Amino acid sequence: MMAFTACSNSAPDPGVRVGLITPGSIADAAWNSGAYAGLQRIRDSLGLAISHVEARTPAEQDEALRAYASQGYDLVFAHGFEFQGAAERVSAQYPTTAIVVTSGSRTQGNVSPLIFKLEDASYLAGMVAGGLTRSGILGFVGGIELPPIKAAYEGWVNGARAVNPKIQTREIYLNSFDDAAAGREAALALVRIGVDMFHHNADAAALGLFQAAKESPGVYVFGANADQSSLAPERVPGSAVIDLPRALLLVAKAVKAGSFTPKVEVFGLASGVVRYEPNPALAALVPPALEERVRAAADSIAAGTLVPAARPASMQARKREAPRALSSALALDAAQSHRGHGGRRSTPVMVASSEFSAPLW
Amino acid sequence: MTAPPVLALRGIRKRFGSVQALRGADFTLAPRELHALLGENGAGKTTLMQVAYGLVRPESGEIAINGVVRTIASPRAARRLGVGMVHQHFTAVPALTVAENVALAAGWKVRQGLLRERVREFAEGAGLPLDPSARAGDLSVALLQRLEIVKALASDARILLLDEPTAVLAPGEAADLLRVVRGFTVRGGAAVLITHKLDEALAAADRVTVLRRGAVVFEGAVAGQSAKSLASAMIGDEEGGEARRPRTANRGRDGTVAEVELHDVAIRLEDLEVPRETGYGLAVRGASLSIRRGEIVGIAAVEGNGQRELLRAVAGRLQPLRGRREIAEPVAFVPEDRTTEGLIPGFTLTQNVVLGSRADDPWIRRGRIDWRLARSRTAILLEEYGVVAPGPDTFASALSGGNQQKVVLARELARRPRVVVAENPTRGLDIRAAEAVQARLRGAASDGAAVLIYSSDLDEVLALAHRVLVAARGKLLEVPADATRAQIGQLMVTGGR
Amino acid sequence: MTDSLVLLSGFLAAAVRVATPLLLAATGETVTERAGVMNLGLEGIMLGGALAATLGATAAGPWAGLAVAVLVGMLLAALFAAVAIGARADQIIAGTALTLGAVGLTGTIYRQAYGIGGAGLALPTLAPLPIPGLSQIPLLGPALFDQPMPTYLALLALPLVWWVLFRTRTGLALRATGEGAAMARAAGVRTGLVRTVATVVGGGFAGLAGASLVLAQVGTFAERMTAGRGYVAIAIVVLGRWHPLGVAVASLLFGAATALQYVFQSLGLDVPYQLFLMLPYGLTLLALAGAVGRARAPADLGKA
Amino acid sequence: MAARTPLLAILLGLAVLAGGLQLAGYDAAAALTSLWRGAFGSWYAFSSATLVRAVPLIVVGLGIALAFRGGALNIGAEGQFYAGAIAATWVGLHVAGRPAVVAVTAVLVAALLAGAAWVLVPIWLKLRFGVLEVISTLLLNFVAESLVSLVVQGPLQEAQGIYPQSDPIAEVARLPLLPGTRLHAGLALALIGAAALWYVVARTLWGFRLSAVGAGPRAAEISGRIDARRVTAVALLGSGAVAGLAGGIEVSGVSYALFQNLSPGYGFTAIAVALLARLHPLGVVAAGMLFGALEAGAGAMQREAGVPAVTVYVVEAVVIMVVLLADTGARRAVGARVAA
Repeated sequence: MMAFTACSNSAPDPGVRVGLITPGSIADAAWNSGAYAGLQRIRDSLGLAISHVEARTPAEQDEALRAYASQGYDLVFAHGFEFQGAAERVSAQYPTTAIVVTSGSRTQGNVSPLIFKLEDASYLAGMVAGGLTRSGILGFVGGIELPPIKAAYEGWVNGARAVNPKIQTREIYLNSFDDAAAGREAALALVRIGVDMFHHNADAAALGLFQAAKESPGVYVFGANADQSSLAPERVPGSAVIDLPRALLLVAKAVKAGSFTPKVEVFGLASGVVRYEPNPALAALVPPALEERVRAAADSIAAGTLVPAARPASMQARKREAPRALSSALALDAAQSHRGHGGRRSTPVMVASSEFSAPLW
Repeated sequence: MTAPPVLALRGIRKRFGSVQALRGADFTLAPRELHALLGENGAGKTTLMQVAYGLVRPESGEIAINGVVRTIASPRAARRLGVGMVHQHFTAVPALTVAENVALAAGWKVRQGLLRERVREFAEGAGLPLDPSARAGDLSVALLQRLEIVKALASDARILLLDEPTAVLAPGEAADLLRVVRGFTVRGGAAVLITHKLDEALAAADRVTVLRRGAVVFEGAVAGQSAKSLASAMIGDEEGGEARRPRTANRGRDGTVAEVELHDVAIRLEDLEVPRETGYGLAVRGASLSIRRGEIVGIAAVEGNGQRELLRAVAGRLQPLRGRREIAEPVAFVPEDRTTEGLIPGFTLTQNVVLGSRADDPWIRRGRIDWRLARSRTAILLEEYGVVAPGPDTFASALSGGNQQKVVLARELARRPRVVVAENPTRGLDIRAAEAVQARLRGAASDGAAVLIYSSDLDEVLALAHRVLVAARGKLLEVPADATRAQIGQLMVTGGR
Repeated sequence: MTDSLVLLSGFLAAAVRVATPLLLAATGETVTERAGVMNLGLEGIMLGGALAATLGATAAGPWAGLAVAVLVGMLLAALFAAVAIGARADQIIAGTALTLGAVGLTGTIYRQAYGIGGAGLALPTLAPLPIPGLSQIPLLGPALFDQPMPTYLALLALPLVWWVLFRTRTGLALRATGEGAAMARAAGVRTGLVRTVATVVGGGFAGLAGASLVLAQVGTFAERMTAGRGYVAIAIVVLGRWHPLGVAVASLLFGAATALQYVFQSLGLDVPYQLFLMLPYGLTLLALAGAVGRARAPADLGKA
Repeated sequence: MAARTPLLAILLGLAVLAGGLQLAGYDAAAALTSLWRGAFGSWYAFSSATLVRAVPLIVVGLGIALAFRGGALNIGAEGQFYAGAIAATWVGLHVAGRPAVVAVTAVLVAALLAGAAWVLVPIWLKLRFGVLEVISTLLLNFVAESLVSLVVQGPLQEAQGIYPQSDPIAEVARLPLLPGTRLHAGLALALIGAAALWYVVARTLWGFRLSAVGAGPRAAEISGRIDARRVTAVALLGSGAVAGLAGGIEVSGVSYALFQNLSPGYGFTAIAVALLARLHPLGVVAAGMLFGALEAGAGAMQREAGVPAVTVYVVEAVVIMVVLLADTGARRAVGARVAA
């Protein structure tokens, strides 16, 4: 209960210091709390000194990064894509601090992104949902239309279509990660038009979505970011999980060992950091045949033969002009995978490696 | 007389900051008595009555009601003891209806239909009929005054404290009101009448108490007193006898007027129509008027007959709908309400003088204000107009009403205006302050300004003006030079019909 | 045909659900503002009520949560009253400060009480209570008579507040205080007391509004979960012309606009969702301009 | 008196904080030490944390002081700030290759105009329909937030069309930094702005009329022959422009790009700043710095002592309340003398 009264003062090994900057409250039971749990694990299992700060605006984020860097922290987790620009500016000035931007975009100096392909897991969740749905309409509730969230949505849709090409999908964005009542209202609006399977990416605001599912017979929610089956055990068939603590710990270990080099770290299904976590309580719900297909898809994704959502090309669909700084190989991948998910289960796209070491875009 | 006084105040002392408002004042009110309380502004009359009504807590002294010593901590407590007060400033809530205002004061039950009927009956029974559904904010001043008294009577007041109730009434209305008060005492009540008008006190009251600087200087039966004797009690010996200029004597074309050049017209109105300030309907209907330089024209009217709008149209504060309006510049305007329209209480005196600034004022230089110059000019004005204030940096709110009015006049007249418009310029002022203000207005006229004034005190109009007009239902009526006071009062009420 | 009827009925029910916390807070603020006090701390009080409801319900069930929320709302409002009425300090600053403090306090206490795992959805909540018969009425039945208790409380409070304001001596004294405090004082009204009570009552309503978010809707607490509803409630009081009936209409209008926003988004139209998010606020502005622009605020509103 | 009160308030606020922290099981002494270090502990902390945070509070605070002085209750500075930020970003993306002076000026002027434009709707609603500006400006805050969200995912989205943020504005459009710090020239603008507003209010006829309308609208109209409606409208317009400018300064001096979460609620905190300063432009500078220091210190307190940042809101609230109480008490003491 008093878990967060952690202090840096008590750390036994003052040699290596790790900082975490979150863009929101660490009590959101999702994105930010996961990172904080990782930070605690770094202290507990590696014995490193830790520190955390919440920074909601670009100005605060810039300031927090500089504060850690100027105090000589060895590793700073900047928890969100929005830190990328500030991290690059700060790193130019303080090259000795390793700055890891979760969901970041590229390496530069000592800045490296940590990319979680949540869409890998969302794809599997989508397959289950596609198999379970009676109405054939799937719903998605997002906080703000951020790239990782958009990618997760695409994975979810593609997974469902892989099982049932006639699936329809609906999405609602709340413009808030706090407004749980809005999350519930959005969910209920979707339930009214027949949605019976939900996925989300709205952190604390999604709590309302779970509540709505609890109240609506026959409606199920697939959790996101963390294993959320405990929120509504009878209504959450599974969750698309990012094991943030594990990922953060991996990075910190490398830093402590001195083996850390800046590179794009991508965590997909293969890494075990991103995974689809079924809820054992509802295991009976999923027919064995479907379960088998899901398992096979998971293997293909882990092996790299199946791309759940085309990153990043699909995200550019709304943009008029052609992408400028995109490597041609990735553009090809994207184009092919896009074709591959129209419902026709055509040749899965080959991807060289699940762990990119070159800049993603 | 064996019955104890219904109200006895003994040795009341009260200090506001550095000012000793009451220094051991005594006052007794006998049963069935109408008792006039006289004194200059700041003498402590209102404060003394506020002590009796629980609005002001005295430092020392005691209050006895019907012979029993009481602590009156609030108006609520006062009303429980049968004390009601009619304030100088109206206390009806403008947004509420007449019925609601009465219920609020009297603690009556709020059942709309029943309440309206009850208030209607009560008001008629008291001889002060009112429309219970009207919003208090829409009532004329006379009706508001009436509402104040109905409120007090409805609260079962046995002791009525009236703070200058006739100040805003036409003569006929004032007489009506005093008759109602007399009726109240005849039915067993007792009333205190605070007033400036000595003849009113002499005519209406049984007994009189005079306060000067917070202490009682005279108390006794009205019988045997004269305006002169009361005035010397109020003012002290140094200026005895000059209580008020002899009324009506200098009205008309007396010597002073003849010396003024009468050919230069400074105000000319032709067939002017002015909307009501509220925006709906006409307040002034086809008014024509010329005023020459050096002439003082007084408007006599019952509240709400368009005189306010007429004056504001002349002063350029209100846009007429139709008609011709030729007014010489600059225009000085003395609005009726000093604290909301004439001055900004939270501003210093210097700032309030600058408030009326125009581009040609010496302290304005290309949009900049030279505060040092403004300040020194203000200091000179304060001196010149005899304003009692620590200095030009004093906040306007710290001044007494009379001194505030002098500041307004100083500001407005300093520009050597060719037209002066003044609404109720001496309302609420004591005799000396009123005289000073009137002298300034006369001075402005003899310096060549055309002066247009309105006063709800007919006596003041008669005392100041060379020529009197009556405003009734938006029309202007000429008053014959030989008209008597009673005839003018009649004209004000009937509008000549 | 019946399908669209079901959808419409669902939409109306959603409008009432969205409107409920707004209606509760705005009804309370109507009482407060009628007494001449503008409480910009409403947002903070709602947040406090929400957390209090969470703690109370965790400890002793939803009804206790409701009660604790009302108490905490009144307590926070009393704090505001002590500063803004007792000490006659500026109401706008005091309200801003209260909201600021409440955001900090609720965040701190919530993390102390539940850690980073949060309160979860284990909270006992208030399920909808369909009123037999009435809830079967087509269209309006589910909207008005198949709702959780706070909605009924809001609907019951409306005529009650109207009656108190316009048909009792207390209400008369309260309105007089808001329209002319000096005059009300002269009439023997203890205006300081009236304003304090009106503010505290308003705080109780705001606490209830916060509790309704937690207990009747979300089932848990989240930091900053009120998301500006307190401010919207103040706008609704103006839109409703400081009259309980008007406030009810305005709340429903806003609730309907918000519910419509979700409907539009769920249609999957190729329109940026942000345009829909603006809808309720744009409509409110239009309504202010059109129907109620010249509404007159209580004359002494906001004056110390 | 006037200077001592805020100091006492701060001390009391900190005492409340210390007590609360001790109760909650933190090391209060360590927390307060880091609070101090984070705000004033070093030149870097003061310049790069405290002052950088103070700039938007001061500029928005000046705008609010302008509006409130003229009798306009502008609660919509948050929205005007965003409007200014949008315009500044748009211009900042299109001025590459121009001289820096031209570019920065263009960016800031655009912000100014956008802020003013955002407040035109409330002005029009007020003059035409009598809609209270308190409500219309408040509602437009919500609209502005959605608008920012719209443009960072639409016309102003970064080139790749992925992130809900704009591309960085051109180098030439950025405000110069004080070497070795994050402090940008926006502070100079804030100080010049405060001095200018002070001059206007204290020395010019227009500024005097503004204050007159705020202090006594009836008297200003009747005795001052001032068109109070117009003055209030102009004050509101100017206030919107200044709040918009603050948005431009934030983009051009700190964030270099448009983000959805650019403001942590400057528009609301600045109300407290302006009112604590009693609407005095120079006081706004002091109050803005106080709040900047508190928030900067809060960051350090969280980093070094693990105290949640939200806790500092409580301190801010206590400081505001205490200053308010002391201030009101002082005014009442004067008032008692005045009444006599």
